[in-house]
Amino acid sequence: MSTAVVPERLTYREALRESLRDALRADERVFLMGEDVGRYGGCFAVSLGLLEEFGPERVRDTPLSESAFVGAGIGAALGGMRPVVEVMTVNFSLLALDQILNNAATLGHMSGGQLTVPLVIRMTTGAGRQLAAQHSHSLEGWYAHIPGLRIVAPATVADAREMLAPALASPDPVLLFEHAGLYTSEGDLDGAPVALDGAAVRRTGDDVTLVTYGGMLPTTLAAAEGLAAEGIAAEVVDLRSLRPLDEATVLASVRRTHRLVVVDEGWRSGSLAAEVAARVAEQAFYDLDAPPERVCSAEVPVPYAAHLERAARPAVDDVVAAARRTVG
Amino acid sequence: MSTAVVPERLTYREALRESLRDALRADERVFLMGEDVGRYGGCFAVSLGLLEEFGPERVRDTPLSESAFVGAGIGAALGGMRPVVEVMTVNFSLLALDQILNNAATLGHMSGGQLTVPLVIRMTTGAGRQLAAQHSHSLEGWYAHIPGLRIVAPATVADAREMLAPALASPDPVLLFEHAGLYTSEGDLDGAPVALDGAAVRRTGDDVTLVTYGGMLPTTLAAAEGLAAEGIAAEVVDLRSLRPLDEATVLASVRRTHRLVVVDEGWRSGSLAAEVAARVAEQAFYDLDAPPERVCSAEVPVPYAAHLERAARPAVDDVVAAARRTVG
Amino acid sequence: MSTSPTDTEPAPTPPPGEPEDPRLALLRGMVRIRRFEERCVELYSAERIRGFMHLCVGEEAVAAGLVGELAAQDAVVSTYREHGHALARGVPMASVLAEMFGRATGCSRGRGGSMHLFDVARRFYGGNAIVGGGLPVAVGLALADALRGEPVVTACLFGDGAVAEGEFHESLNLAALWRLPVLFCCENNRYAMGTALELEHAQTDLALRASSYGMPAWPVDGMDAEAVAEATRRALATIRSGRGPCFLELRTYRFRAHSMYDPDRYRDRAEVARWKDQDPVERLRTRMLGDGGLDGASWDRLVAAVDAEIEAAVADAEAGPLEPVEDLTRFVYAEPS
Amino acid sequence: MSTSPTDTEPAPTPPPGEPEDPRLALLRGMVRIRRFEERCVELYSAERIRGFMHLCVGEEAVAAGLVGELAAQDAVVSTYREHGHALARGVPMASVLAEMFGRATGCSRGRGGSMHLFDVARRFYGGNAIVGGGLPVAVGLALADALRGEPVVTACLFGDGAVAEGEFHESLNLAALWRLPVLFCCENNRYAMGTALELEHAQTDLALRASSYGMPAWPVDGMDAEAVAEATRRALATIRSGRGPCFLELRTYRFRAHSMYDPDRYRDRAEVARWKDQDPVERLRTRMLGDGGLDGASWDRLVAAVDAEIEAAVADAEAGPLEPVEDLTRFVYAEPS
Ligand SMILES: Cc1ncc(C[n+]2csc(CCOP(=O)(O)OP(=O)(O)O)c2C)c(N)n1
Ligand SMILES: Cc1ncc(C[n+]2csc(CCOP(=O)(O)OP(=O)(O)O)c2C)c(N)n1
Ligand SMILES: [Mg+2]
Ligand SMILES: [Mg+2]
Repeated sequence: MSTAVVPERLTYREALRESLRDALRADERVFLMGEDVGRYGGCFAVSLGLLEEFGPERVRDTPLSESAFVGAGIGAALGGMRPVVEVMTVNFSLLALDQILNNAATLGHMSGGQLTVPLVIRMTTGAGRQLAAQHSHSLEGWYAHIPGLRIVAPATVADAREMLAPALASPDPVLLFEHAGLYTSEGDLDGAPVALDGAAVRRTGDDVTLVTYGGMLPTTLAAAEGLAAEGIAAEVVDLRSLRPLDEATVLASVRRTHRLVVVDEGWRSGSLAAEVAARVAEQAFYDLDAPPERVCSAEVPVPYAAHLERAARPAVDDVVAAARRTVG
Repeated sequence: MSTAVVPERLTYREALRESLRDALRADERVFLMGEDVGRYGGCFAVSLGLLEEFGPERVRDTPLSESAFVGAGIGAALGGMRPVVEVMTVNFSLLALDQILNNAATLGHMSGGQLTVPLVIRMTTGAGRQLAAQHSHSLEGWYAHIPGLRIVAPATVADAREMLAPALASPDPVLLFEHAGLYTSEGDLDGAPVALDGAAVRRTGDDVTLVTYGGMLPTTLAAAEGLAAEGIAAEVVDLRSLRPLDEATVLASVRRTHRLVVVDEGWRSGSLAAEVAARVAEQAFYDLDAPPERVCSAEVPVPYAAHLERAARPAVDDVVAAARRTVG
Repeated sequence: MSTSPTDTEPAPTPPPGEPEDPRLALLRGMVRIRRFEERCVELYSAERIRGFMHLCVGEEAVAAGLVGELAAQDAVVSTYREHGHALARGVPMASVLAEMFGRATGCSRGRGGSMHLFDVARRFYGGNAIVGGGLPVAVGLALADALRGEPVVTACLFGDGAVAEGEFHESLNLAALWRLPVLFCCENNRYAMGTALELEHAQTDLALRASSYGMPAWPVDGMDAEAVAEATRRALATIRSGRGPCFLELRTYRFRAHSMYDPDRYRDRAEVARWKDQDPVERLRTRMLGDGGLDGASWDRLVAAVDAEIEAAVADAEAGPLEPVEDLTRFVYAEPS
Repeated sequence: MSTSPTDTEPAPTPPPGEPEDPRLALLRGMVRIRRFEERCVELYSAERIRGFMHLCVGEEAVAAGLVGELAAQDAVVSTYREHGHALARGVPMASVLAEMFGRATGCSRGRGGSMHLFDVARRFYGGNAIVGGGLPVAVGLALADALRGEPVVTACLFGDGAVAEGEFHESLNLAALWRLPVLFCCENNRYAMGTALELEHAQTDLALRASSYGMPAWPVDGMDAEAVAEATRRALATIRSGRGPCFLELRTYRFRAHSMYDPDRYRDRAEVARWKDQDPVERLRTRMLGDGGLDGASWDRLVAAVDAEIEAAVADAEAGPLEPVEDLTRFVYAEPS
């Protein structure tokens, strides 16, 4: 769907905006809907300027009614449209969970395949900006528990640019998680399309596999850099899709490195990291030379104070230490 | 809190009712609130007769407003009461998730310890009665992801009888999950009190550890019986509390049996079973003689047709087969 | 296999050339539903139908009068108490029954059961067992039609209990704000399970409540199929004129318990009896017998034809195969087409 | 450590024996909030305060007039725009500021920040950043008081945006149905972030909407502290008489952007200017200067005293220690007492 073929340098925010612009241009059935996506320009300024270009029918400000406008997105998708619904942050999406689980994820199967819900729900996730508990949770891994949904989390500018198109092309409901800490990150584009369910190896290495996604990719890459300085070659796998999981890529890497560290901003217990660790333990048990490690957020509502928030989230040092333990 | 010292035989439903009756008698601050808990007698007849005994102020029928009455339970708990809120089934609790996560689980920490939410939320969970997707999900393991909550799942009549008292005594919000398939099961009481966070070894054995909870305990015990006939001695650990997890009991068992099978009615990906498997892989890696195994529900909204519903849920044969693989 | 029930002749037709009394279609529609529901009780007792089953006996005037007025291109969103709505919408009786038998020939391939009937070809979007859960979906269906400029209405049926849910509020506001073509149809049968209207709502005049969202809203005698049809026509005309949603409060009553599990302890027998005096089938039948719109013989023919349709549907449903177990996870994700 | 700010003399007092003009407390309350908020802007620019910060400049008449009328045993539930409410409730200024600085001496021990001020001793229950999330909690607090038979009111503050949320609807119905002592206080500042009232609500007369739940509800000039106090007294009397909840729509305006991140693109400058002409501080000050309730010197003293309190609070907050990192997970579960 990308029209650019020459490399371009953009921020993550701009990349998302361009992907929305492309989608709105390419397909009349696409519209964007959510709180303050129009006149305000989006609470994180992702949709800035789109109202002016596409008008209020297609860039639709909604009242504060998460359940109704997510549900309306489901209905509009059933009715043949291709809605992109923005929920400001994943924290507020809890108000729409009934619609997401009991309807979006369920209607296809429960109707015996008659219904499809080609809906994209975009949400911001993650901590790091001192917004305190009710604005800082990382629940994308939790959403990955739900059959019937597809969950993606672009970690790079290129993925932010390219993931919306396959998400809109998918007949299934897709939840697209944007990490608040990435909006200002910059990156190059090459215009190469992205599949909706394939992990990406962001760095190769033979000593330990670091599996991560979304907002934790920079932390994990920094850790890999640090480990390299110590002579430990870490491979970094960016899951990109949290449901379905590209376990083949993870398993292939672990079978080569024999060591696994999963880095996940979600709370540890019941995290996506647990699922990755469990799958590896089940399917690559005899390949593992050390216990799998998880580096997750502390199990605490994210606090406001900078030093506490920092302590609650996975840090580069935590990843380095975990990786060292696996090779130690 | 139990007044009975001589053993009694009750159904799970009756045991729950007696525990409610005790609580309402013992403490004026306790009241029960939810849809149809009063005049109807509870959608699963758990609270039958309590309205007559305690009156409509303390056995309080609510409108269909899950978010408001769960939130009102939180407020009443903050205000010094000891509410027991019934949400008919966990499926409907999604409508109250904002209150449960953003308020009940969070207020204590976010207020710097000033607030406590001594609230008990009872919900029915699980499939097996052909009620189809929107009435059959098993989301208790999913809830166990949330810090600030305590999650318990009585699997036996004795636990059904004894768990409410410590749940009400706890200053933290407790979610108590009753499995729909257990209501008519019968069991003996001995009046022994139950801790809120300790697992129970329901059967001892040295060859493999079967970890389960709630509605899957009968299935798991039946599998252990079947395995015994084949000469495989399975230990059955009933977690009872899903958050916090009594990992010490699980690890001690696995360190002895060297094999783990987790049986969980939740969907496999991101299940509580993944968490148990991950913890064992992390902490008892060198004790394991075989990859951990999970027996979970198929990743599908639970279908209505009997044969499909049966196929979607963990069966005795599945558990036996998994256990065999670990010893094979 | 027996003849498909849609091909069987469902009821008496007027002699060629004479226009049929329009009330006959209403009466026939209600009798179909009434007899079907009563047959379902037997089938449930015989354990052919399982799970939760919610019948609409007593409420047939709404299904026949309201759903019957919709055009083919209109959409319908309903609840778990939707057998009558599905039948009135033209979902084949055999496919409804096969669904309740859990067969692959069921309208939801056996995955949904009584509470989850779907028929996308007839724009019948379920069958939702989360009280209030259908309202946002209906708003979205209407939004899609509005965005395409299609003069289509989405009828959304729900109970008095649903009015207390937050999704009711959000959906009515959204539909009114955006002037979407939704017909909100509240089947007020005065109870949400065992909870009486006065214990659900501070304001029990539900049409008045709905009008506070700035949409036309009025109560209708839901035991009178003609009144329901008349009100529906008026509401549809308003909506099709582009003036946004309408709300009908259809005052009705269920003669049976909430579900097959409900011992119905919470209602006064005298109250039930008073409402049974308003039986919508009897009311219309008596009226028509009185003014010559029906005679005894045509009534008998009508009932016989309905019963024949039902028995054919039962046989048809019985004959349906089960979905292969290997297909358990089909349709969790859409299949490549 | 500097003197605790609660001990400093906050404003001019009348000569001994002469009763203070009650309007002076209102004026002083508003000035405290106004000056505090303006100081917060500086502290935010200096990066002493971080995260989201929502100021109530322009809306001081509501905080001072409404919260000031509550009794000590009443409870308050607020939103993320709650500095003014907290100050009016008597939460010490230094503990509010320390919270925004992320200190252990903050009223939430640094865990909450600007959006999550708590003070249980003053029955100030937050500080909720989920729009609408406080309403069910307020209903529950009132339920607890009602069950104990205590003649206490819970005041629940929220914005016009919250009125669209399902929790608003469910909570108003529940409170009205159970006749609970809740004072619903809607600060209608005409915008939810960048979304104007007309784009949020099909029915923009919010008091009218609320009255449809069967509770007394009326609009109040939220730029007039005396009018707010008067309306609050009337509402509190009604509620304390046992007749159930009331709803006040406080028509007000925020002079600043939604939050420190908001470039405020969506409002017309002329509209903002028109509302600034209604500045609640200026209105009351001018009125009092005009009728002799205030003179220039006492005004200056009042402002000086407020500024002194603020600077003392800043110094106090600055001096506060950080919570030890080891205590990160404290209070996720209650500590054994
Ligand atoms: C969200 C939700 N809460 C509770 C239930 C359980 N329940 C099923 S039907 C019902 C009563 C609904 O009453 P009403 O809306 O009046 O419809 P009726 O059954 O009378 O047709 C309840 C409480 C549910 N299915 N969904
Ligand atoms: C459930 C939820 N949705 C969205 C947001 C993001 N948000 C924060 S404040 C706000 C506007 C609220 O407007 P209003 O209720 O009028 O209060 P005001 O800010 O005007 O005081 C929004 C959309 C949120 N915090 N919670
Ligand atoms: Mg009803
Ligand atoms: Mg506002």
